[in-house]
Amino acid sequence: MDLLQDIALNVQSGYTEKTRKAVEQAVAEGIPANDILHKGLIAGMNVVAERFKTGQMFLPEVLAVAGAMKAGMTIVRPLLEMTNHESLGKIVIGTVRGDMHDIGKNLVAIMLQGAGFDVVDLGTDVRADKFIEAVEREHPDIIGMSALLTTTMVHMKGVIEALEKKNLREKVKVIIGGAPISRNYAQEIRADGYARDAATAVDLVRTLLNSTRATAAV
Amino acid sequence: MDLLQDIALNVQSGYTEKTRKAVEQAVAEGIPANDILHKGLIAGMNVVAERFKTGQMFLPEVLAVAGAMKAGMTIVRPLLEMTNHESLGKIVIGTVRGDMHDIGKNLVAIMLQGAGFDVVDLGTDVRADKFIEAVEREHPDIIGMSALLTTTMVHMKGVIEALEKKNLREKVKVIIGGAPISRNYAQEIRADGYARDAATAVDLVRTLLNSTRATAAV
Amino acid sequence: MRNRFTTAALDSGALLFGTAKFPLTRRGVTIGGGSVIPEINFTLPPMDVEQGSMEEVKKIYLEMIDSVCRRAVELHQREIIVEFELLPEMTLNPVWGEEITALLQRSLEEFLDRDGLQSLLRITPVDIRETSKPPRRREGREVDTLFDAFRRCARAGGDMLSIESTGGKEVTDPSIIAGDLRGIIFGAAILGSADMEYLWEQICSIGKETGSIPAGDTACGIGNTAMILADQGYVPKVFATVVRAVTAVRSLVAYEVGAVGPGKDCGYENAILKAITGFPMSLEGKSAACAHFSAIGNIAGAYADLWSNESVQQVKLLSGMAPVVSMEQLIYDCRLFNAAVNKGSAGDLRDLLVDSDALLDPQAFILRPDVVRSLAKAIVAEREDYGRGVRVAWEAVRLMKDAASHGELLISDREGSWLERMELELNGLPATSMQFVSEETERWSDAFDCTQYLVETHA
Amino acid sequence: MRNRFTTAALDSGALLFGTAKFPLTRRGVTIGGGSVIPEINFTLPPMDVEQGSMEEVKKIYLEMIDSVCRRAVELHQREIIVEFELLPEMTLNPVWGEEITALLQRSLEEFLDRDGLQSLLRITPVDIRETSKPPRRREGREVDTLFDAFRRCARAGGDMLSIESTGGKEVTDPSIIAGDLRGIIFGAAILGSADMEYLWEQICSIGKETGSIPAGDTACGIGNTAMILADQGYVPKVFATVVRAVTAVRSLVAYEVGAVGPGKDCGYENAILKAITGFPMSLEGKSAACAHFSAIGNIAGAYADLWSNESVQQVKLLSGMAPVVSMEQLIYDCRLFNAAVNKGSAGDLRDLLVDSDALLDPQAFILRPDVVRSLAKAIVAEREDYGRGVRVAWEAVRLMKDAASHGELLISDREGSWLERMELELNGLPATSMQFVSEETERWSDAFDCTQYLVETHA
Ligand SMILES: [Zn+2]
Ligand SMILES: [Zn+2]
Ligand SMILES: [Zn+2]
Repeated sequence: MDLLQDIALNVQSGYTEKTRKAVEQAVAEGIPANDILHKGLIAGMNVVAERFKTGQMFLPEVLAVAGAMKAGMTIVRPLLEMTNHESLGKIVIGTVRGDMHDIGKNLVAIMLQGAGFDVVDLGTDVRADKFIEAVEREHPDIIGMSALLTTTMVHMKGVIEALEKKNLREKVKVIIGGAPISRNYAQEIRADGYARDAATAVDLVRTLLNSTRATAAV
Repeated sequence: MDLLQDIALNVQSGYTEKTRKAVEQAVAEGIPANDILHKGLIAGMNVVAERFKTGQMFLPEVLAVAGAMKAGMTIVRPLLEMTNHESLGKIVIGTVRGDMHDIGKNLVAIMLQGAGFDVVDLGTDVRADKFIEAVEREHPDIIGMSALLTTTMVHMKGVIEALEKKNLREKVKVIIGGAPISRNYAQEIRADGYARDAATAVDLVRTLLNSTRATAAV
Repeated sequence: MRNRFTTAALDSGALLFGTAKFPLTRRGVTIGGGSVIPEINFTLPPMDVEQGSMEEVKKIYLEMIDSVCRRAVELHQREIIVEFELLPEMTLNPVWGEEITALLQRSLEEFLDRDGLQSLLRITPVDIRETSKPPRRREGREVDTLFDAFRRCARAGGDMLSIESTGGKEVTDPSIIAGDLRGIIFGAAILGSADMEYLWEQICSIGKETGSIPAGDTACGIGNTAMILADQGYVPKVFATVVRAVTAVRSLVAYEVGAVGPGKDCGYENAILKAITGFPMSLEGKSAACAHFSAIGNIAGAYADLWSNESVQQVKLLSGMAPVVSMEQLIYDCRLFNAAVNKGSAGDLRDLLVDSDALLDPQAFILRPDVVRSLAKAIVAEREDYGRGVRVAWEAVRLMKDAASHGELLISDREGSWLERMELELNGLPATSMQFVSEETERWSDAFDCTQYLVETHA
Repeated sequence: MRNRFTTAALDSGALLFGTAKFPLTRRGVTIGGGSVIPEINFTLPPMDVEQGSMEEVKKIYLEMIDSVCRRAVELHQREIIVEFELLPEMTLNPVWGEEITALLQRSLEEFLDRDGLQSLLRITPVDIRETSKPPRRREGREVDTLFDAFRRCARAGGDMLSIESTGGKEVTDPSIIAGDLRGIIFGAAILGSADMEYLWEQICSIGKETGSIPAGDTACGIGNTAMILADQGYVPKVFATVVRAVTAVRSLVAYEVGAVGPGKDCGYENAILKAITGFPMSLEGKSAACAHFSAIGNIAGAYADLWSNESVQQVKLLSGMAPVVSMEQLIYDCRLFNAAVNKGSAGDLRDLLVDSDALLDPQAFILRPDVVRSLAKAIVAEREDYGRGVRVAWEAVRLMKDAASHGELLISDREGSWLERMELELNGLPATSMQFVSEETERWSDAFDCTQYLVETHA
């Protein structure tokens, strides 16, 4: 499968144009879209994610890779829908009420998108009802909440309670993160997981999508 | 009331013999036992407690005062019982299960006794059932628990739950203290109060005995 | 009215803790006059801040101020600075900020009367202009409320006025993540400076009106964001270092429109600003590890007139509450600083602090006194903010390359290649501010609202 | 077999951080050989320790060791010491202690292999002999279990063996509260020393058997209890200071029966012990404020070969978990110590540390190098523990009186009168150890079981 390896390598190197061309060629050669996605694009992205996690790559370099990944996905996605392919998973994320901090949440969004997940970013200062609306509208697998202040982290619990009240809690997993958050706090408010940084958030999402509900942490 | 003032001053100075004699004289002169206790002994002790609390006296000096107080009480107490006097209050104290730390609890006991309360000291490493037994046996107004370790403080909650299970919780107030304890923790486990040191524990006990149940802190 | 610095106050003088060229005295406390004073900051534990919890909130602030002052007295400390950093809710509801300021100042006065503890209170509203999206920085309810918070807190007893303002963050946030130096220069040196000029003219006039001291600003949202991300391995340390250097251009503006220090603790650009302005500065290092980790734990102390813990929550540690732990640590640090001053060996201790860290990390390296001096000179050599930003970035890159090649700075090969990358990027920049601003305004048109900055392309 | 010191190793030499007369090397780490190394200690957050929670307990220890080592690597630290202080449950169930020791050592080895981080692990079982009332110190299940815990932890990877043993506490606890110096001398110098001799002969033989280093003991339960109560205003500081001096007699015994250092962090008597034995010592000061407040935040550093945080729970602060905060603070402190060593100005920095604190508190004053030397000489001038205890107490009182009268030590009048009171008490002591022991054994007969000490009245 030389062409798929080619795609993976181009993604790894952050070559947007080369990735696009290689994916087009693969489609033309009749390689199944599912293979292009998993053995090409995602295979390349996985290498990058691992390198980033172990401190061998910087984020700006990963961003370039995400650009290449996106270029490939743009071509492959419509074909996948034709072949009735399931998404890798959909995540709704946001910073909770009263909290304007953006950058940590943005990093998580970037990393997740890079890893091939669908991400819906609700922005900052997101109230509980906005999270509920998004769950009802988007049917995500996971919602991710971020807080940087000790006085806003308390709103995470409110969102979980609102989900329970609406009988949505069993339909979606909840992960949290941010400077004042700890594994303990995640357990306390009955979140499904906690990630200490953006790099490990991707692992957490993968673990949760492959497991039954239990408090996970990476 | 020169004689009562005399008693108070002798207590304040930690003069055991002089206190004893002055109390004997007051009894002989027919001064009501209740007055000797409140306007003499306790008045003197209150001055000392205040001085100690504001850092003007050392504990060894207070101990001498407690000795004088005790000498006076030995004479007055039988008379009080004859006149059907209520105790100032009874406190059962102990260090919780698994915790061998003694000295903080002992300080509290000394300060409370000095202030005229009855104190039953259960010692260290006291399990929940021992606290329950003591409540059933002694009918205290308050139980005080101490812990110096983060891994033993968790047993305080167990004692409170055991009290609830035995329907004793409404009959007794619960106060806690020790290095890892905070006002927050007291609220969390629904204790009635927290004192940050032995000196303020006396204030706390006084407040609680004069108030309805609410989390108090000094 | 902005008076641009054209020379560095300390270009040949000593850059040293405890001593500023222009010390500042208020209510018996002198800052930068030969001693380092602890600056303590504390914040709430996890809890809701709302009308219903205000009684509890005040109780906690009272506990915190009381316990840290008590510890200061016990340790024979004679002077402390307290910073009250308003939470968003307390800035959005300025009456709450005002009430807590009054409560803190009242407590400080009690300790002065009873124990002779001298103190000043710094109040730091949060930049709530970010609440609107995109931020409205010159108009609207948030702007009015922000200034209302300043005014109320100043009147309620705030001795010094500060803020960690966020002008330009719409551009610097994505630029940090992308390692985009061009965007940093635009967001920090152009937009940041323009916003600082507007904002600090207002704050200085509130200072005049109320008698409070317009102290200083920090580029926390830019410089520390880059620093923390570098520390986590997300962006190169050499990049975060250049970001820091560029933020000095923007933070300097406060002093060009009337601020007089002490600069706010979390701005490591304060070293450069002290060299330029001669005003006293607050800094934070190892004893602020409770608030953020860093590579500059000792070397930051080289410039401290105030020495801060940045912030700590009211949580329980084995010894007692965390703010008291911070107070004690700051006091011991300051005792050491001041023992050196008293013995005439402050310069020697400064050199030890510098030697501790400078070799190991670029972010520490640029706090070396000789490097600080070079960066300060690079900035005042230019009048325009664009020129300043480019020149100080150049100088930072040059000094790091030079030091790395002489074994005076340890950096990895991966970091080294970013020095090259940044050099290339700087080489490709347009010659004039006007051209740069028009190119970048175009490039970032989706990200920010240019009417909120009114950037002048001619200085 | 106890070999009593009769001269002080350093009577004319330097008392200085980073350098011991007899450095100690194990697995590539040298302690006291010219640098100060951080010693980190951490403990569980509030939780139950029982069979059912052991998995969670181990997970937390793994998180803690991993995060502090990671931070050490990030900060380019090359050597660290980790102390694992067993909780009561882990000593009472030695298999738990053994398993956690193994887990920590495994993690340290991984960091050595992967990152080159060198380390040693100190294991410190808790003195569970106190579990029985009155304590059975030489026989019974608790004693067997305690030694079993030492043996298992040593075999599982404990490089150094320590304990904070509590012999004599039955007498010293009430004596501290009562300000009873006679009781302190009996409890600490007589009972404490007798217990130390028995206990440390056992620990040294376990050291021989397992290859682990018998490191040292601290009179935490006596000296630090008095110190903390003094700090809270319960007992006079001058009294706590004399208590500290007397504890040196008892802690010295470990080294007289075979321990070789590094002495354990929380014993401030370590300054005196370093002067007598020449062995390296661990000390703690301002960066242990998370564990206890103190009056010796800087001056304790004057003698540190290891510099410790004492202990901190795994709780979250704004920057990260508290153990990581401690690790970072210790590393920066050590960088400063070592920068001074490298520049040949360690003595100057030591003097600044001393000058920071010595004037302000008697507990700091007795850590002045000249005072330490005098106290060390007072102890080795006597052979019997009674004579040592009395003489060092005398010397401490005399030096404080002298310093107070010359303005070298600030104490209140109330404190001053306690100096007189202690002088009177010392004057009233019997001439011989035999008489003293028989009087005190009688006086305390309700408080302790003398068969558990077997005090010899003739040395
Ligand atoms: Zn900041
Ligand atoms: Zn701050
Ligand atoms: Zn200890």
